[in-house]
Amino acid sequence: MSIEKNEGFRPKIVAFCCNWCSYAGADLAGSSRMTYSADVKIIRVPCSCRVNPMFILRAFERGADGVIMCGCHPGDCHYTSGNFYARRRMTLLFSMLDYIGVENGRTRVEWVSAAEGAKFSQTMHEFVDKITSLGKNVRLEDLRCRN
Amino acid sequence: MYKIAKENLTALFQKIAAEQELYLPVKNAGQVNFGVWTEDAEVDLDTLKSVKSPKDVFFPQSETLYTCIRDGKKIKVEPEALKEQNFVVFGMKACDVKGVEVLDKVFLVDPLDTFYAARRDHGTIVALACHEPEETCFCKVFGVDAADPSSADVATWIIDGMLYWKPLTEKGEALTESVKDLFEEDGSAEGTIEKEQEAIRGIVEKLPYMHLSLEGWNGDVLMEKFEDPLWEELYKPCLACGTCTFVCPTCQCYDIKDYDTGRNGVQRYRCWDSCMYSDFTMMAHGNNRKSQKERFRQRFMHKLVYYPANNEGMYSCVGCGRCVEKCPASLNIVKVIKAFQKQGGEQ
Amino acid sequence: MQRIGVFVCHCGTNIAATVDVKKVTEMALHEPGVVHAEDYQYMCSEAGQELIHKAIKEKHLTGLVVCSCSPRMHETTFRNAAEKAGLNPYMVEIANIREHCSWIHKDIEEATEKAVILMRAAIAKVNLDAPLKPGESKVTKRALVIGGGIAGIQTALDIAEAGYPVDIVEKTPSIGGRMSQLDKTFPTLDCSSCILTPKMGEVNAHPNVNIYTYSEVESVAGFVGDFTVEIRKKARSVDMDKCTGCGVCQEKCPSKKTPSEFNRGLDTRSAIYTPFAQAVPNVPVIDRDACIKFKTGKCGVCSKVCQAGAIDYDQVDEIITEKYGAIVVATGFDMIKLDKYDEYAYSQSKDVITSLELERIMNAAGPTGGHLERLSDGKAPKEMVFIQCVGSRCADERGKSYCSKVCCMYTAKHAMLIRDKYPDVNVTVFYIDVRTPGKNFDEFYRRAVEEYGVNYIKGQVGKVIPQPDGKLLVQGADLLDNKQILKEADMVVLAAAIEPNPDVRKIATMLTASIDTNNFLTEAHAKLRPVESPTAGIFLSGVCQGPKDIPETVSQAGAAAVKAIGLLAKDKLLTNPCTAHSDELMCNGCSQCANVCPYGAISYEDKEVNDHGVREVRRLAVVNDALCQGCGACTVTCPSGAMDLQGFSNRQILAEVDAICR
Amino acid sequence: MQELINRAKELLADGTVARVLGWKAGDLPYNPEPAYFEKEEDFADFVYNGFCGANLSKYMIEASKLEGKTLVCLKPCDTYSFQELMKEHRVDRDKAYIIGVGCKGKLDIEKIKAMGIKGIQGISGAEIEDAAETLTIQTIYGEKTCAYKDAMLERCHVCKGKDHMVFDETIGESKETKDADRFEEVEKIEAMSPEEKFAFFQKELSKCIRCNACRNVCPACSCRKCVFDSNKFDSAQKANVDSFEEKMFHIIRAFHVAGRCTDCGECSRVCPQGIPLHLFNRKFIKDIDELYGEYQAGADMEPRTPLTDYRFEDAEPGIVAERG
Repeated sequence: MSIEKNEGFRPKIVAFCCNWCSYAGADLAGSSRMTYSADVKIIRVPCSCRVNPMFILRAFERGADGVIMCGCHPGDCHYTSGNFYARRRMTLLFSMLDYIGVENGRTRVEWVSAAEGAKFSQTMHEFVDKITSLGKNVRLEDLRCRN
Repeated sequence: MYKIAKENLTALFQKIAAEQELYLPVKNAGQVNFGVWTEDAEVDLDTLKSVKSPKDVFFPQSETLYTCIRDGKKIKVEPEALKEQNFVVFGMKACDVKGVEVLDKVFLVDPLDTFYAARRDHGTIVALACHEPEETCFCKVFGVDAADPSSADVATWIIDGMLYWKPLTEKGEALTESVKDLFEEDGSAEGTIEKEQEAIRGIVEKLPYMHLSLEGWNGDVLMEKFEDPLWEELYKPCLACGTCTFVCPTCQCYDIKDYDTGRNGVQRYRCWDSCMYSDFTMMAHGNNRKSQKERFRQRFMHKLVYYPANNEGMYSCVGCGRCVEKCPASLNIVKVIKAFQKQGGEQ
Repeated sequence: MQRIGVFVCHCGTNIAATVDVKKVTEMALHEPGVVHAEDYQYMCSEAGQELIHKAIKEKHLTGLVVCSCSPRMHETTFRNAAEKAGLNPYMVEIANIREHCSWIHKDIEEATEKAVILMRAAIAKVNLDAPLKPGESKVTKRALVIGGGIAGIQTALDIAEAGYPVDIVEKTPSIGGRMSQLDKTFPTLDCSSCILTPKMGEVNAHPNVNIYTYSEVESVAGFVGDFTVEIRKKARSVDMDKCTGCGVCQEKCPSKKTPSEFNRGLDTRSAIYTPFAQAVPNVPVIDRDACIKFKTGKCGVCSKVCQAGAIDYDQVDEIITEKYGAIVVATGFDMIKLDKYDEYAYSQSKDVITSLELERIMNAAGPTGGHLERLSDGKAPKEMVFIQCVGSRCADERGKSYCSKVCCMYTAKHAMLIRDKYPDVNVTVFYIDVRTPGKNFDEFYRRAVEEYGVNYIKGQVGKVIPQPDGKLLVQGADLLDNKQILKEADMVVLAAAIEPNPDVRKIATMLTASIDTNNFLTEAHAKLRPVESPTAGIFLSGVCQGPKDIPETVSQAGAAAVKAIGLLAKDKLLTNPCTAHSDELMCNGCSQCANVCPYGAISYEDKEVNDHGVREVRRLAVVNDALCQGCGACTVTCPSGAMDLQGFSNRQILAEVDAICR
Repeated sequence: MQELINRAKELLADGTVARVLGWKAGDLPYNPEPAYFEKEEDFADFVYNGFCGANLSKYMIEASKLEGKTLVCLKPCDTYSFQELMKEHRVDRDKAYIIGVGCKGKLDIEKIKAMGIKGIQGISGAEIEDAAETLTIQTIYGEKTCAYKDAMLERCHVCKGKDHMVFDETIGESKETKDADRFEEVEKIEAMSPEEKFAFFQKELSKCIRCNACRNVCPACSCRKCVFDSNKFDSAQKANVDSFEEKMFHIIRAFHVAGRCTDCGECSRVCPQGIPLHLFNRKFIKDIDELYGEYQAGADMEPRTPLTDYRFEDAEPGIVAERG
């Protein structure tokens, strides 16, 4: 898993962040000037339970190389239970993607609280490294979207 | 008349494929469909029917028509290029060839479908007679002779490990010319073929559907059939899937859709549609066929009444029997024809 | 098609130093629907908002994208600005190019490229935005305060004074909380109960306050302005109305072996008990686990001696259902358990105590009657050692990462009081830092050192070893002199960290209020909204939000009260319009969405629909806008996609995905 | 079968039911179709044999809208689907009179044809009465035989059991047919390398013609309007233009029925291209069993399914990577 072999490769990474914890965690990472790769682009959702598997597949269809979902820690959901549903949904979806032969490092879930700016930045670092090492997503891309 | 040993067919395919694209029945994950020949393709000439008819060689399930590319406030429209290379379809059955004739009457009349026309111009059909027709076949009902695919560019028969090759058209002659050195000439071939044809026709006579009567479908029967209460019963098991239409060699309905590629702009493409689908012919105001009964009726009325009314009595069914085999609810055109016949008998 | 205006904020140099704002502005004009783009120094300023106003009017904008700081910061500002100019506030989207871009990237080209992409996503979203209108909901003009310590008491009093009815729910038999256990308070050294008891009396007597002691919150439903709370009044076994508080029952009770909670287990209490003399209400409860009558069926002494006939063994728990407009959490704290700190010999020696235990020992009503003595042998100590930061500012998982904030000051208080009352006792304090930020705090600490001669040693204690002669050997380090210290002590006092009661997690879950990893309730904004929970209608009072001393707690309690009063003063509330709604033509009525809705906001009704000409009665999901909080759980559960979330619709999120992946 | 017919006629005659939903003999030995019987004379065509594989529970969605009760013949596995539909309020229990019919395993004509048997004129041994071990098939190319077991649908080899989950009465005997492990195929795929997995599914799914037979036959896919037929997600339909779309369709379809799919196997039975679609559903079922506890959709009326439920201590999504 050498990163060198993909030197120059800039992955496209979509991060779904829940408004209450992870998005605020990303804000904290920002206000604390904790850098992470510009390849990560955040989409704000009210709760991790708003993330439909279709969104994740759509991102891959459109050429995303990695998709990460961040939510409140289990038990800390602003809406009490949203992240519990999200956790089951994502576990099953990731398992299915793995099953059909999509590298399982391309998807990730991380629980990041509003206070965990450092964790957010660290997580993004790791994820970008992982995706860079995996290289371009070719297994789930819709070729019409390529150019 | 030419012939070539079955074991030498690979050489023939290689030679054809060297010059142009070659489509033929290929087995993939257990199912036979027409596909492009490659060195490692598993060619299957023994299976009588491909799951899908080979119509998509001329009328693909989906094809891009043009692409709109946006640049700032400007939009550039790039039409998709028409087919320019020659290709060969090998192994079409008589019914499937007839299916192409049905399509021709839709796409090659005014307004001409240029995409289809280009494919027809560049395609050479090499048909293969049906060695062992099956119980689901009823081609004879629609005037197709399983033993003699005479409207193709080349007709072939496989008899005792030999493929007999008979060019029928100019295109067929041209193709023959290009591969002739692989063939041997056989002066007595006509006799061999006649014997095979007789055998095939003998089997056809024994098949349960071959004597289906189309009586009552020709003539001015539109309103009578349309309003028949029988449809109310017939459609009920229908699941509204598109299997029958998608495996059918004559179904020609398509939808035109846009795909936003995100970068290029928009690709406008057309794809097969099915009259069984609830949004078939959906318009802004709604749908004029509100129930599955109406959609179900549409399919058979089209094949047996509307189409023949517009095409000198030619039915839009060739009796290939794919719908008989594939319908999840075991519905099919034969059951419809028989139901009306039975009803007629009772009256 | 929308007519979108894009505004790019420089935020001084916060954004402009790393993002080429001119380039971003120029790129905006290439996007579909954008008819106006400009950049400005500070979009949130009066002048910036004026630009928005002007553009909306002049260019007839239907949507706005502001590329600026986090929407958590200024989304409301820009929405209000849009509304003032006649635009629906929900037609505004923020591209977060500061926290998520300029502040974390250094390369200008890279940051600019990302800012453009974030802007595109926001534009894509605005293109699919629809004007939303908030609904209205009623406000029940009654507040609930959970916890009856000084924080809860103060909040309740302030709300009651403003004219609104308040209920206090207190878990223990009496209000008063931790403060009632304290002896003296810093930095004034006045007696804790002397200042608390009148407050307890006041709140008890207040006509607008209703106190449920020995009660717990059972469930919470509803939402801001309209909470429905079930309160479990635990069976007290004593009739509150009949009891005169004479105390005979407690005297006569034969079961006296139960460790006293109030005295931190340093002595015992009877099975029927009031936790302390000044308890409010002054009505005892029977501890059924300790009571002989409940355990064996024989006894009944209390019932016999009670003149008032107040003892009622058949009392059962009672569930009270009440509606509230606002809920204040004031659940307070406890000391951490010290079972993971064997090195301080807390569990081995009776003479190693916590500071709260010392408070009880020093207190005249405490187990020793206020005499400072060793609990092991009752002898007066000569050498006392205080160890600071036991479990606070802790790097490992045994303790807490945070500073408990009150320990430095109360240790100075203890040291001073001991030196004052027992001048022959030597007092040594081991500390990491002495933290004295507060009015008269540092002066107080300096008096301890300078006037009272308390020996402060900067350094940590590694071990406390009980000696055969009953003394305690303290092994520590003096970091200033850089030497090891071995000190014999008669008593060791541990300044154990304080932590929120772990039960608060349960309450937070019921309230859907967020809570951090240390079990402190999270505030809506660390600086600007410190007494509100992110969950609307929930307010935070006292240590449940973070460590505080009494004056801080009281001021926060007052602030929470003001926020609650502000809410109760309203007749109607505007509800969040970003709620779920179901497309009638696609809904299956399958009930899956209702299964995942945390608010019970989805119900079903049979309704006639016209599905493209087909008329039929169907079972359909209906969302109650007032109950829906907009989490979106239902939208993903719905297989047909009938359920969608306004403001975060499927198509909008997909458009954002598309824009980012473009 | 005669007992079934007699009972159905009886219930029709005494007005208990307004119609009977069963199977009507086809014009070939193997293609009976689901049908309604309303009059005594209709029963001449009534049939219940080894080829009556169709799960009639989904037809009850429409039948629930009709006047009066519908007698429906449900095989043991069909009753799971019916109960799941009840749970989702898609069928009306009060509008159904369920006769649980016995099952000795259903036959797959595709399997018979795959043995090279063609020109079929008659099949004996498929009747439900005789517990024949062998099918005798008359064809125009001569008489052929094959073991009943070898011609059985895949789903019957991993049968959930012959107990009916919901019924008013039962008629006919059943015979245990389970002789394989339900998750064996799934495990085989799980053991593959990512490249092999991808190649396997790419090959299978490339055959998909998006006819929607799998979706439309599926009792769990009972949406009035499928998400793939609506513009809510801009999800293209009708044709696979790119190989991504068939993956998207099948993953999402399996996901939408996850926790609700009873593993009735209809999707695989009807696929004209013979795609083993049950492998998607069964993967989810296996994951659910392993991660959240054994669960059989349709076995009870508990409203919460695994995906509308949770436990605090549920596995984290990272488990997918951990178990490799």
